[in-house]
Amino acid sequence: MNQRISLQPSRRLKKRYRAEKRFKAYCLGALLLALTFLVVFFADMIHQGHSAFAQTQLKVDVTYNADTVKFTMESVDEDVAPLVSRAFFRQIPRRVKNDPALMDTTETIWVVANSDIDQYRKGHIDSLDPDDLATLERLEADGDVAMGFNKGLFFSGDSKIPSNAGLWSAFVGSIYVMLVVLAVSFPIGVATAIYLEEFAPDNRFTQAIEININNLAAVPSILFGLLGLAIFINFFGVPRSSALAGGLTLSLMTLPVIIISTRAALRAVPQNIRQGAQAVGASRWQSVRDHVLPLSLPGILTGTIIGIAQAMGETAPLLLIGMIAYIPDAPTSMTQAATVLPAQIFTWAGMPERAYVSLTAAGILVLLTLLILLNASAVLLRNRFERRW
Amino acid sequence: MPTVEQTRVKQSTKMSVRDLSVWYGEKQALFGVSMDVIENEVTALIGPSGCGKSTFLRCLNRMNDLVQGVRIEGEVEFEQENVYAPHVDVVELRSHIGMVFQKPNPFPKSIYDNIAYAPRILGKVRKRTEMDDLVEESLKRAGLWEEVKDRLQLPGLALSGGQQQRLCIARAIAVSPSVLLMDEPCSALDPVATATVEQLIDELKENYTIVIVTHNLQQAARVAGYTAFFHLGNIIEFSDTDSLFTHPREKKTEDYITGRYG
Amino acid sequence: MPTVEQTRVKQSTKMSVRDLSVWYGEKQALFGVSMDVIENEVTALIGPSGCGKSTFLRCLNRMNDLVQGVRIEGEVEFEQENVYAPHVDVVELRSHIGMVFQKPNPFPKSIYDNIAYAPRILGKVRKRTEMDDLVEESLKRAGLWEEVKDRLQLPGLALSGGQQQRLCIARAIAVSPSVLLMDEPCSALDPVATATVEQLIDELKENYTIVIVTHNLQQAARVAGYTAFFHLGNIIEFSDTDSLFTHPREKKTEDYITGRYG
Amino acid sequence: KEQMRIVGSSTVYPFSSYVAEELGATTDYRTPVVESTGSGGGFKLFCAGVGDTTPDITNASRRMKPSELKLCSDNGVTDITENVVGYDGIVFAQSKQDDAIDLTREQVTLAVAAKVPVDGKLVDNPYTKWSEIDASLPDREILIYGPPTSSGTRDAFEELVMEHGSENIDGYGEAYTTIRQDGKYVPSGENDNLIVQKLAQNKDAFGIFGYSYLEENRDKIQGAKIDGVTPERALISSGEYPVSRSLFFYTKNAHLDKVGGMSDYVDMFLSDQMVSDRGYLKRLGLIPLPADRLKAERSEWESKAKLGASDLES
Amino acid sequence: MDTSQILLIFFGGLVPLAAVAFVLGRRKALIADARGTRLHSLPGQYGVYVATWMALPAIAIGFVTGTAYLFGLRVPAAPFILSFALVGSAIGCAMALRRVEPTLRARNSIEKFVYWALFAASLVSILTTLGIILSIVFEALKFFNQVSVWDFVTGTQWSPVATFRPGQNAASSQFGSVPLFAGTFMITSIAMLVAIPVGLLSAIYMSEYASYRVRTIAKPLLEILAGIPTVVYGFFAAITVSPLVVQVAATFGLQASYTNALAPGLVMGIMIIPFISSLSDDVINSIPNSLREGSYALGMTRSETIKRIVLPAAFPGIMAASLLGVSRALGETMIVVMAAGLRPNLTWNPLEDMTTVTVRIVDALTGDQSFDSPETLAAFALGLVLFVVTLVLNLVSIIVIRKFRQSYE
Ligand SMILES: Nc1ncnc2c1ncn2[C@@H]1O[C@H](COP(=O)(O)OP(=O)(O)OP(=O)(O)O)[C@@H](O)[C@H]1O
Ligand SMILES: Nc1ncnc2c1ncn2[C@@H]1O[C@H](COP(=O)(O)OP(=O)(O)OP(=O)(O)O)[C@@H](O)[C@H]1O
Ligand SMILES: [Mg+2]
Ligand SMILES: [Mg+2]
Ligand SMILES: O=P([O-])([O-])[O-]
Repeated sequence: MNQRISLQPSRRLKKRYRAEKRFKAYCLGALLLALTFLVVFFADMIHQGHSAFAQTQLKVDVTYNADTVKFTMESVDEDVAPLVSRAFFRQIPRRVKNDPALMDTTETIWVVANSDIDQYRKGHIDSLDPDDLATLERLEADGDVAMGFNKGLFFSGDSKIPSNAGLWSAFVGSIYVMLVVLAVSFPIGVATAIYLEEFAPDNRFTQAIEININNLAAVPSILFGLLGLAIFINFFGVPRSSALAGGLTLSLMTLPVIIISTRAALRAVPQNIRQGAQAVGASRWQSVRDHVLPLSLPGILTGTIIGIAQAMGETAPLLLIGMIAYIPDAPTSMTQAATVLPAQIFTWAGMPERAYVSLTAAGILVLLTLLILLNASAVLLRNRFERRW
Repeated sequence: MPTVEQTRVKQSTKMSVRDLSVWYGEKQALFGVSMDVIENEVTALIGPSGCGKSTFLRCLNRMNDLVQGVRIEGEVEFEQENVYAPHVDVVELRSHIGMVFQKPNPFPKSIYDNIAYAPRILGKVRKRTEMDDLVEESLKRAGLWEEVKDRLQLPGLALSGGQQQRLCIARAIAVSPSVLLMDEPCSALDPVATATVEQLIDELKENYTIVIVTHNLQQAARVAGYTAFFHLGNIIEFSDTDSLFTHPREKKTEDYITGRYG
Repeated sequence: MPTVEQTRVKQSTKMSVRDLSVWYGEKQALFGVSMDVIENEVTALIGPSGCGKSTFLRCLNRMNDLVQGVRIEGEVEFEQENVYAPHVDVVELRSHIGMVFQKPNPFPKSIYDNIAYAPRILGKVRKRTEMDDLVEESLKRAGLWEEVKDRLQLPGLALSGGQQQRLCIARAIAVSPSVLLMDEPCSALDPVATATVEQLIDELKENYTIVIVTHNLQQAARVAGYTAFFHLGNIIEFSDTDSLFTHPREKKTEDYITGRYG
Repeated sequence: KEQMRIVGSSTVYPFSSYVAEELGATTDYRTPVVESTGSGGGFKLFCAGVGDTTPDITNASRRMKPSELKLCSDNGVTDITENVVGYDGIVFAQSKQDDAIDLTREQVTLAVAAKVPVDGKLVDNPYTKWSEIDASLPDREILIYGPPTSSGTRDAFEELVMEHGSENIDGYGEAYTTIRQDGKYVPSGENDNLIVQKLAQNKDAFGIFGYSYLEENRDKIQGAKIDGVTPERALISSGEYPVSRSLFFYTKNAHLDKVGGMSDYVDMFLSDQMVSDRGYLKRLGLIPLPADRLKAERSEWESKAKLGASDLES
Repeated sequence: MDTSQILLIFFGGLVPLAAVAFVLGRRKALIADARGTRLHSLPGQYGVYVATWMALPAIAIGFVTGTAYLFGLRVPAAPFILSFALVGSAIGCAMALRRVEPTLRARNSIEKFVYWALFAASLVSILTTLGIILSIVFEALKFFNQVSVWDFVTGTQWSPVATFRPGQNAASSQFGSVPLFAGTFMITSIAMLVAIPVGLLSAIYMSEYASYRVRTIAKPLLEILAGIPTVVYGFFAAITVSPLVVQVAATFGLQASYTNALAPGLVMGIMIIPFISSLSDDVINSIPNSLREGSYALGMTRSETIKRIVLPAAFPGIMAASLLGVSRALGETMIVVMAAGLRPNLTWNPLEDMTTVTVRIVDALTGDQSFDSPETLAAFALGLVLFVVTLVLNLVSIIVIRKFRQSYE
């Protein structure tokens, strides 16, 4: 036992250290790979989508008279007319109706160009009708062509005219659907969690409920679509495509998320708070209502926001209950037809015109921004109010 | 201080436990334990870890009801009634038997609300001024008034450990219980805070019957008039503290208090 | 047993700590502590909770390096080298200084693999039969062989607490360290298991230098030849166990061992 | 009820949603909701009954089946007007960069059939190149992107091309419409803008889809001649192009006075502005009806002609 | 009656009535209190007690008639129901009010009521599962009346014949689901081949190596991947990754289909990475530190400790996480709908186009076939199988996770 001990690394140890380095490198590599995916993904979406935030506008002379109200294309120069978005022409009768003073006048205004022109100028297509091209070049030389912010993307609804298509109705629809999800899944989810965490006896039935909830959290979302179709629409007669139908369906999907996170939040409240309350004569419900719930509220809200954000991005079940449709008007009630942002993205992704590719990507960027804001607020909430006991 | 004679005379039983057995699931934690709790005295429960002291204590105000899978047999008499009788309302019972825990557990509310909470939900006090008085009185009795009177709106958790523990005592007192149960109330406190709380216990025994669990034999010797020694779910010995420490009747008690194990 | 004279003669310093200070973030846990660890003896570290015993112990084999935000100053000499010197390799160091923890922590593997794990990676043993011998030898030294020899493939977690702790000792012995550090190795054990482990420690000191942290003064008195009393990050007193317990030089030591606090 | 609901064929969907948008943009009615459920799904919803939650109009790329009409009448939907609004040509498209090819329906059948007659027996289709089918055809890989089994376009293709083709080829005996599954025929989503991209990149490949997609992507792809006829609007309209079908439009008359804008919508759809030879829908790829046929359809609509079981038998 | 009317009756009628009942109950208790009798409960609790008994009969009557109506039973007209409910409420309210006495344990009654209300809420999740099963099973049975289960499970040909026109011979359809499941498993396998190593190794890096700062940055970044909607992944797979796979394959001289299985598989893998990594992270963190310290104290390096001690101990949990990942991949819909093929194809080559179960479901249910055609009904049969498979996977992983948790408490 008297051999001299050296505290410097032996040969074998050096070998072990090399293995150590390798392993660490693999782990770091994996993490970097995952983050690279993220970067590539966002770069790709921005690359595809950024151009849709701007749109080509033309300065044209518009003539209003009895004739052009009827044959609206004739309100601008014959050679320029094919370059102007159809969405502009069809407003002409309205413009005149709303402002009769316009009748028999000519005004010079900036109008939205049709999407071929727009796509051509953005370099997404490389050929154009020769006549149109000539007109365009002439207008450009005169300084009558400009890129402007695509307001329609945010403030108008879906359209079959790419230069007129926007996210507004889908956004409003999403809000409606989220309201339903919140109104249904939040109270039921929190109540279920309270029951399981604070009241339920530990028996087989309770275990069955728990397993069932964990299972529901992992049931493919498309099956919830089948449920929504069969139960809510066909059985209960909720109107197809309505925010109510979509909201109820998504509520059931969100329920397990809220239950699971609420339970975690309740569990994080130390037992001695409950004991303290009950030892001074509070009933079980009073101790939950007065102490446990207020303390776990940040956790519950965090879970709820995350659940809502998930529901907000869900598409598959909506395919089956009629929310993937042409619904350009924002809903004004729960029972009106509505579409939601991811559904709008899916619709656009399937449109044949090239212009919709960048619109889709732009829609994705908007949706992602909303979702990341929601999730970030959840994280902030958690960090801000998280209590360490 | 009352003389020894007086103490003898005044002795009357406040609570009385008969043949109490407790099971947690399959595991039996108490084996038919019987003991009397003497009125306006401090009774200490000592014994090695896991011997059932806390279990016994928590049966007195039925806090064990909250544990999943617990089974309790035997009787605990309080005010001429078995607290486990079906018609007894636990919530009512607990408002008569206060409890203080090992780790101070003030509610995450203001000092004021910590104390006002129970009287409010129990409907003991309705008016704001009455409540103010009650809070003041309780804090005074718990010896905390001077230290906190200017900052009643501060969160209870902002106090030091010893202060928190006294706040918990004040909170328990506020619903005017007649018995106070304490489960190792000083084990999370530093020596100075421990001394303050011990002194408080000494004062409180004038008005309250106190049962205290402690690991610290010196503490039992210092504060308790009576001491029970628990071992493996049984009471090995129960007598006045002096005789238990100086002339233990049982070999196990002697082994324990001389530090042969534990 | 060696006589007192022999013990004196044999005394030589195995490790020597000089001016050791430790900070956890802002908080200083040790304040320039110095102490010698005597070879083939048991040294006990006692003191109230939080006084820095574990911190001190974990500096000896640099386990504290793993704590986030720790800062260490001073020297710990082992085999004529400062273990904190830059060229010293921690992994190497730890294979010479074994450690046993408060809660038995066998790996979730079989008894055999618990012991064979480290020797296999360290390349101490190559052949299967050699490994069998090493496992047997280590278990024998830890006094566990007789109890488990028929079921070496059983998971280590299936043993009782005391057996698990001896398994952990066997596991530490298997890489033939010369020093064994033990942090309250009996505090999670029942009295019977404690007695077995204490007896084992007594036998192990023939071949190993042992440093043990304990809360239990009786235990220190029973097993240790030398005892250090820690208080608030300082060593108040260090001497042979007998004199420390019978004639403490410091008032604080006396207060502590007579149970005035803690 | 303030909002119309239109369901049905995915082929008619681009046209009916365009008209819907026009109605919404130029009148005070809410824009009708248009959902592409497929012709079959459309009939199912349409025939579910009369009332708020059922659709007002369904489109179809095939005629209603008697069984579907029965479902309708069983559910109280008895007053239905049927209109043909135009034609859809099914085109065989390829990249513009390669020479256009001239195919017969028999050749196409041999290229896509699961089994082909060889020496009087039906064997698994061995053809991998067009030149193997007919030496006059180019030496190009057979690769066809076409509609999936769930699609009405596929059915029309099977009927108009394969049934015809197999009947004219010795060895089949009867109409044969099973499509090969060995990867030469790749089922693809119909409104899948990737298909065009795929054709542009893979010069060998063909795509089978509605004429409107060809119209949309004239810059990248071109249609093959079938039986010597190029897929052009006029030739489809006149019926010379052999692979074309009618597009239908079914109106639930019971809803007419309950749903705002419903008759305006149908009027607008059948108006010259939309559906005539100079209408907008033409630009979207709808093959307009000949003028007299259009007139007849309009008068059917004006008189709210009621669809009966006997109409469907022809 | 439509929803808004029901809501109107509910909030316009029930809520004010309940408020009145509350006031009545409270007042009676206060009067008793003023007379000096000691109340068992708070006055407000008596109010809630009466209000509850007022509302319950109305809700019960509404619920019963509503259910009866839905099941097609004959129910009286709405005004009758309404007056019926009113009478019920009045009786409930009066009886409760009579029972309000100082000795009445109103608090205990409220406690019971709350208990049952919470219990009722917890039944919703059970009903959801039942709903899913009910909404699939009947149609699936119709399908199995036409096609034998055996052919469906073992057949290798999926070639439904259209039933658009009279005279088409639906009987020659073949519904062998093997190629669909083969495609599903192929894409799932690719996804898991990406997700498990990348997810697990990043979890190890974050929990064992990374500094606190790196962790607080990397973790939320990874979670962004989990928050991206599947329709977005689908677009990414179809527009970017699929053509990329074709190009890359071409540079190796391989021919890839534009709807190859690889692209949706890869993208699905990316989607599942954060799922695996955060579950693995939880599991790894739940391994007690004492085990790591035990290993370090023996002179082991970090990676040796991770590989030999931490990972084996965490294995059941990682296994369970992976199974959950698999069930997620099996049921994932949008990515494959947008990027995978439609051709039932039994092959080992991921560069070919393959279709999956979920693609078929969506295609059949949104396609043009008539609703009673076998192809449409097949969607439900596929849904049923999908449900059963994921159910089994989930159950296994839930059980594994539970077992694992218990042994480490
Ligand atoms: N909730 C519980 N579930 C199961 N067993 C329990 C529970 N609480 C206590 N026990 C067991 O009952 C026995 C008695 O426990 P108790 O807490 O009463 O001991 P104690 O004397 O208070 O110990 P300590 O001094 O450590 O607090 C112990 O063996 C313990 O493991
Ligand atoms: N990882 C850590 N981070 C921060 N502070 C720590 C850490 N470990 C210990 N400390 C602090 O350092 C001081 C000394 O702790 P140490 O664990 O050494 O005490 P101890 O004497 O072993 O106590 P005990 O008897 O309770 O085990 C304590 O105040 C403790 O709070
Ligand atoms: Mg205890
Ligand atoms: Mg320690
Ligand atoms: O949607 P279809 O037109 O193909 O029936």
